[in-house]
Amino acid sequence: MSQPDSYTNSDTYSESQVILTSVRIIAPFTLTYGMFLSLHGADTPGGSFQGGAIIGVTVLMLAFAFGIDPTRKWVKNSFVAGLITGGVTIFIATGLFTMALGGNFLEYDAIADTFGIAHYWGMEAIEVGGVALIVAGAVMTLFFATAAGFTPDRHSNESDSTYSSSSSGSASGPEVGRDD
Amino acid sequence: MTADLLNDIFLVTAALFVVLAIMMFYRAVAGPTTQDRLLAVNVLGTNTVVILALLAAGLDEPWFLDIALIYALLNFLMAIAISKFTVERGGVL
Amino acid sequence: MIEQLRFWAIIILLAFGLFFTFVSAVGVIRLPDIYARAHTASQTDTLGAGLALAAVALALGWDSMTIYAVLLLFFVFITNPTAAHAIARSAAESGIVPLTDETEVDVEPDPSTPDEGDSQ
Amino acid sequence: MAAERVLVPLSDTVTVRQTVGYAVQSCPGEAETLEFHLVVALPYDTEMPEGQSLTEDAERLLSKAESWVREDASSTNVTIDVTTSVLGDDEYLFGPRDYARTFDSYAAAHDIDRLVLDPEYQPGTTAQMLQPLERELESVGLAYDEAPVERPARHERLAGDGAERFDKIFAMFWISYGFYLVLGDPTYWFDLVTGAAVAGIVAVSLAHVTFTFPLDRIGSPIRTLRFGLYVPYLLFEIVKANLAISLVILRPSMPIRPTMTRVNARVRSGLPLLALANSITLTPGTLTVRADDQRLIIHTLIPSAREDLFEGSLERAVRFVFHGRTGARIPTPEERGDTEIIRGDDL
Repeated sequence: MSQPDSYTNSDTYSESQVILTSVRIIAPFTLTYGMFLSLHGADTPGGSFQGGAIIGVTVLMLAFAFGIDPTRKWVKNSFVAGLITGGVTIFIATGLFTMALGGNFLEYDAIADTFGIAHYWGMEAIEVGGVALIVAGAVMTLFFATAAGFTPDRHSNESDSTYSSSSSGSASGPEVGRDD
Repeated sequence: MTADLLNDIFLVTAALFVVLAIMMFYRAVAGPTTQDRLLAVNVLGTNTVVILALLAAGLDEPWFLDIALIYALLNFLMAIAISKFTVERGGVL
Repeated sequence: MIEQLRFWAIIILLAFGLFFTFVSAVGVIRLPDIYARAHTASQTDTLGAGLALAAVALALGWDSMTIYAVLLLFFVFITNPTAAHAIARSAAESGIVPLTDETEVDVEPDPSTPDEGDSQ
Repeated sequence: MAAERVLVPLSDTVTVRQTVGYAVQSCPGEAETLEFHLVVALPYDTEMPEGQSLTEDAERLLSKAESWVREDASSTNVTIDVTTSVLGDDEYLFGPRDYARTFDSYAAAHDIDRLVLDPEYQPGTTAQMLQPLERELESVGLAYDEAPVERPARHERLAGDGAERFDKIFAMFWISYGFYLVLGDPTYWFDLVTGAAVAGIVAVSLAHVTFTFPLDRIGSPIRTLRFGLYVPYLLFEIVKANLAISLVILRPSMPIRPTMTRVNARVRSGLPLLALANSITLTPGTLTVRADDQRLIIHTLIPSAREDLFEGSLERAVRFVFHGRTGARIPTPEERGDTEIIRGDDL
């Protein structure tokens, strides 16, 4: 993104070809790696919190290299909001599901007892669905909300309040998941 | 026998890398420009990645490599982000 | 025998890795300006890190985690020069004038005759 | 007004047909004769190994465009006069400024009234360049008219165009899937299933971000192989130069002679430029400060590194990777006169 006022040495600021290209090459690998970590969150330490962070960071990397506005066009706001609400929904649904089976909120043993499958799968659902999606969404929304804050009149207050409420809602989400 | 010795060697090397990383603090504090500091922090970050990898080998905790990889990614992101942000105070972002 | 060979290979890789990282640290502290410092930060440091990571990969042997060490090696080799380029470019964009021979001794530069030899 | 002279720079884009159509329709009705000057600006001079095929492509495009003009103008009753020419075949055009200057001198020589620009205009190089070109045209004072074609012009686009969708998604899918299985366990069913899902997501979302250039089904694997040959060579160069610079830095007197140099590299922007710029940066003693189009600004620390740079062995190696052995046989940058030592404050 070169804006009219960003002249240096009477020359237009243009994106560096080198940075653009290396980000282009790295991005698919980091995205794959982030998703890999999220999906294996239950059996490796660190797990989906980091996986979600890497997915978010991949988008940030593209945003830094290409400029915020093209990235914002590429990653629709609704997509990011959907990421977070989807994550929270999966999270709560898993919790309620275990309650429906007669356990406590997020008591995975209930799933294991009822269906005879490993304890692992409840954890998997939380890790993948809950934590990774929420963290990735939160990283992106926080970044885009902060970026939008530099020019206050670019976005309406309405979208800003959505950002803050969804990200504050997600802040408590991972905590619960990590305790188990 | 050699395995234990090798682990010790890795730990000693990691300690020496820590000393080299601490040397970077001089440049990070002294500056004089933002880019100098950024450079020092970037080198420090690379050293941290190496230290994590060496610890992974020395302590037999291979999952440290996971963290090293994430750290390397964040280090790269930081270098790009700040170096773009210093130009026109983010106007070109 | 193989074990012995591997042991010494790891020692040598670590020693060289340490040496190059040391050179990088010295360079970042001693060199006069940002552009010159970026040289050691991007190159000697990358090689030092690469050698140390190769030692780690060798020490882990045929383990699934070795892949991570190799990936880390590749990643460092792609990103470090790019980061150094980004920093040097940012320095150039913000108008930091590099210290060159011409500015140091303050003579008129003559592009047609590149000066040869050492300055010592 | 007796005659209207229109200059249309052409390049092989998806919107070139619409641009020509707009150029014909937008002419004011009172003109009796319309003179169309269709030009193709070549980024390389014809002596370069790839220059020959570029010239042939350019001539094919020009003859197609000429027939488009006649076809579009056949409904009107004005006299049509079409002139086609290839510009820049005797020089080496680097950036938007050079193109703007070329068009300006052409316009002055032929008394052009109007310049119609293709919003996707992309002469030979892979970089999107319309916006800088507009700025340069304004600075040389040449009036232009951007054709309002259906595809909106975005200036720094994240994703490439939709051409060859399948190839790109296919390639990206397998790269991502392979990487996933390397990370995980290829014999575990869970990894196989989730890997496919993940690779699908990555392919759909990032295929057009990563592959901005059209994939070549035969060329790309060969290039990958040649790149495999290039890596050991590069490693050897890195170690050799690292030892040299270590000696310089560790010596108490530290005999460095920093200089800024400008080298016009003859590689395409995009991947080849990244390979060259990063190789230069990785080889100690030289550091890429800027890489815009083909003009590299390189900071060198010691004289021997500068001489190596001017001999252009890395550039030849990169050209070998992307153009094969014949592409590697070019004169050194110093012989071409593409090198220049610049002052520090003249960035």
